[in-house]
Amino acid sequence: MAISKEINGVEEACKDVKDGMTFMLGGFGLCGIPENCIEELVRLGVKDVTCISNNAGVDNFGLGKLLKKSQIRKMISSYVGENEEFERQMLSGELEVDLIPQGSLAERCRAGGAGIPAFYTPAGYGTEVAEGKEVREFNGKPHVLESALTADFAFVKAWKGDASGNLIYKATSRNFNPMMAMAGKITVAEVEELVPLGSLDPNEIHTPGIFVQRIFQGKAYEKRIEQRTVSQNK
Amino acid sequence: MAISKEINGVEEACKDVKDGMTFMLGGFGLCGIPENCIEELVRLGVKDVTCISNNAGVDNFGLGKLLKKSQIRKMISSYVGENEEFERQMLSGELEVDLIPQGSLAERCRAGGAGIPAFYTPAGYGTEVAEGKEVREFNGKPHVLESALTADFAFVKAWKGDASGNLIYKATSRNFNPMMAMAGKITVAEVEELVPLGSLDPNEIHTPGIFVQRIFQGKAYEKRIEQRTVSQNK
Amino acid sequence: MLDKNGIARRIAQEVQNGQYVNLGIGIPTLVANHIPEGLDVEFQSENGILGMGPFPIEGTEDADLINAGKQTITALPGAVFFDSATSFAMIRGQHVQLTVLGAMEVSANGDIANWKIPGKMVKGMGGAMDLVASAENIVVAMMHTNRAGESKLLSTCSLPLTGVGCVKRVVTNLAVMDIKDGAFHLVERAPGVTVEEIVNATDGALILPDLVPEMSL
Amino acid sequence: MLDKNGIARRIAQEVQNGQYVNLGIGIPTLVANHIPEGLDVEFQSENGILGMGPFPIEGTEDADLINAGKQTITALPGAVFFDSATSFAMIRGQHVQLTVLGAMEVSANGDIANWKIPGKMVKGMGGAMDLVASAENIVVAMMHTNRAGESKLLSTCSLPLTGVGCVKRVVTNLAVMDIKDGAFHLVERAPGVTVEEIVNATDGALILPDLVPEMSL
Repeated sequence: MAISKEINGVEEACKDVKDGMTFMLGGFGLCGIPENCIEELVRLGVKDVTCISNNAGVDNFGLGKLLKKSQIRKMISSYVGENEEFERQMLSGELEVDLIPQGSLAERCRAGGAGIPAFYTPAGYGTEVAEGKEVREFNGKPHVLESALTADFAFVKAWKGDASGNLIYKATSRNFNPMMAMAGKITVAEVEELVPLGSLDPNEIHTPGIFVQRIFQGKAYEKRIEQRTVSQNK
Repeated sequence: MAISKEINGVEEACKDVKDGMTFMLGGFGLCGIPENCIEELVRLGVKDVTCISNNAGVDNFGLGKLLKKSQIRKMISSYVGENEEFERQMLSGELEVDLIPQGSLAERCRAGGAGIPAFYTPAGYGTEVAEGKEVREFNGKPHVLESALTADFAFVKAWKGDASGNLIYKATSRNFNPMMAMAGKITVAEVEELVPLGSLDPNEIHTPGIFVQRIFQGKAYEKRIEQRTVSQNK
Repeated sequence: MLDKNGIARRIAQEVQNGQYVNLGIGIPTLVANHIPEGLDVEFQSENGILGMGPFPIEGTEDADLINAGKQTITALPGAVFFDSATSFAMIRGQHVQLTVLGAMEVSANGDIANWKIPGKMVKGMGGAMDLVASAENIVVAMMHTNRAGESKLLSTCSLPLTGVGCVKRVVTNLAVMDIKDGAFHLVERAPGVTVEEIVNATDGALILPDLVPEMSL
Repeated sequence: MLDKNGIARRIAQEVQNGQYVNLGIGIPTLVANHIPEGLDVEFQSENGILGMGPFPIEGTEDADLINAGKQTITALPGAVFFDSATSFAMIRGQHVQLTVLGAMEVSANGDIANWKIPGKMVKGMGGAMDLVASAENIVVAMMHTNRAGESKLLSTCSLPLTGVGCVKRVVTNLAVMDIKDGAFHLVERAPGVTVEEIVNATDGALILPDLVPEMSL
């Protein structure tokens, strides 16, 4: 009875991506990024794409790989401070960049998935982020009108998933993945572990399968750590 | 290190409720309602209150008890079809009623908790619900501007909780509880089981404790069923 | 002429493989009983479940597990529970592909009224206004006439609206009708029902094709 | 004069029992090390954790468990993980009671600039614009002057703003300043620092009280 979204692997997941499309990619820094899908997008050489992602990877990993091959025309992000190639392309004008507050980015993705075309937020009022946007006062405080974001494809990474597309994320690798899963016209979920239908507790699912169109078990996760910080053993 | 919200019981939880306040109450029908808090509000006799709740209980249970004692001045709900006393008070003008679409109600509570003062939704366009509200077209479709809801007290009911106020709901008793927990100036959570700090998996929590100001283990849950429907044993 | 179960059986034919479906209270709820074996369909109930199963075996009812009609239900393998905001994100965001609901009146331009009779009955709209404002594919399940014998398919609704220009198809005890260009278009007639009976029971503009096939159920 | 750890130690005195606190990258992160024993405080990191603990013991780092500075961290008992929309619901909805963040410039009317140097450096604002637009209680942690020796406490910010009129208190290596009525108000001076040094290092309007106590650390 359940609707199956299970596909053979990353090649089938990305088979119909096209030049010029808009992609959402989950993750915060390198935490919770769809590593397999990014590799495949690099391999396919799809170009002129717009990427909506909180960060832009590092120079040689994550979205940095797409940047290095100049596949990205425009980035919509909140923080891109870990990537020299990014900075170079941006300052030289090769790369179009739309920087938006992190909370507005998260909420705009959720809004896109939830059928809410626009909402008001105090974030960015009085800054260049609000330029050209409607400002309205609520409770004596100015707010900026922000619009929903959607994407042709959303690529998300989860810890566990089932054939129905139900997803569970681990720790802080959840971050932007659930909202982007909601906002993709086609949402591709790669998971560390694809478990049998019925083995996930329906109380514990973070992303209901209705938001996911394709799911597969990813391979060879590197899960790189950007800032390895440790305490002294007491 | 964790901030404790644990209190002695329902009397302490409701000690500072006052006439004329606005309350949010979780639940859908009689499923997931804060039974202990409702009983205490009846006992305290607090009056002229505004209640934001998807439903209004039944004649002799849930919010129906507050209605019967005429403690409620105004109801903000989406569906009130199970309550004759409600209908009588409404048609006679004793009770002020604001009926709003269920999805708008849920989203308005979430918005109240999330610092979003207003958002656009297609629900209710062209109906009396949209009268006096701003209408704007997005993507060629008219949308209505809806505002955030907040409350002096939000009363929610969860399955399990810890002293930090972290909550887990069971099955469809979740419903409006998480959004109302976000939107209460003081949020009171009653739980079936108060478990030791650290025993809830941080991946599985539905309501983070930051939204909860008071928590206690409730007593003697009736959990009435409104429509007991069964299949034939095969 | 169809009974309520017949209407539900006909509507079940509208359901396509791979669809997420929201069924309203009343006749729509019965649709779940008529989905053909082998069709992969998941039922969403707006109070917070996807993957809704049949009513529970007696003695296993769970007060915490109900549908939007407040009936005790079960959850199928692959089911998921969520809060009301997420539920309406699914609905408003058009992730639910088919909505079936009842109506008191439907107009020839697709308006629907089903939540209020001024001065007489006010139950509230529940999730209906969100559903009809959002769904791409809305099928109304209802009797063709009310208890007084008056048509419920009108040129203009007389009751307060639930949504405007949203209904695409109506399935009644007498007929299947599509709504487009401000008129009802007769698509099928119920077994044993004549086109004349349908014409007589329909108040709004009605377009008749040359041939009106009988439903195959 | 304070070093970075000294600034963090002074800011730790601002933290009150029962508060949820968001600490930015840099000096603010160090504040966590100076919270007095017995104070019940929970740290929120906007990438999705409440109840953040110290860095992990070597060998137990988890790539899936980081803070907003992308550092490996731990979770304390009672911790909870959540998505970015929920995280900023906490921030925007003013459930986080204290925000500590760094700045490149602060103005006498409470404006803050910390995300961009046009033509030179653009890292992005991350969550800072949401934090400063929402928090009731914002403390800026920074050095009083930049590397060129120029004051970072100005009458007007020269860099693109992160937020307007939002900063209430600034703690630097030289002083604690409150911002109100369009001026900096000197509250405390760092150990061994004279009022004259603070006056010389401050560009924006500065109000001096009769007595300026030295910080007690």
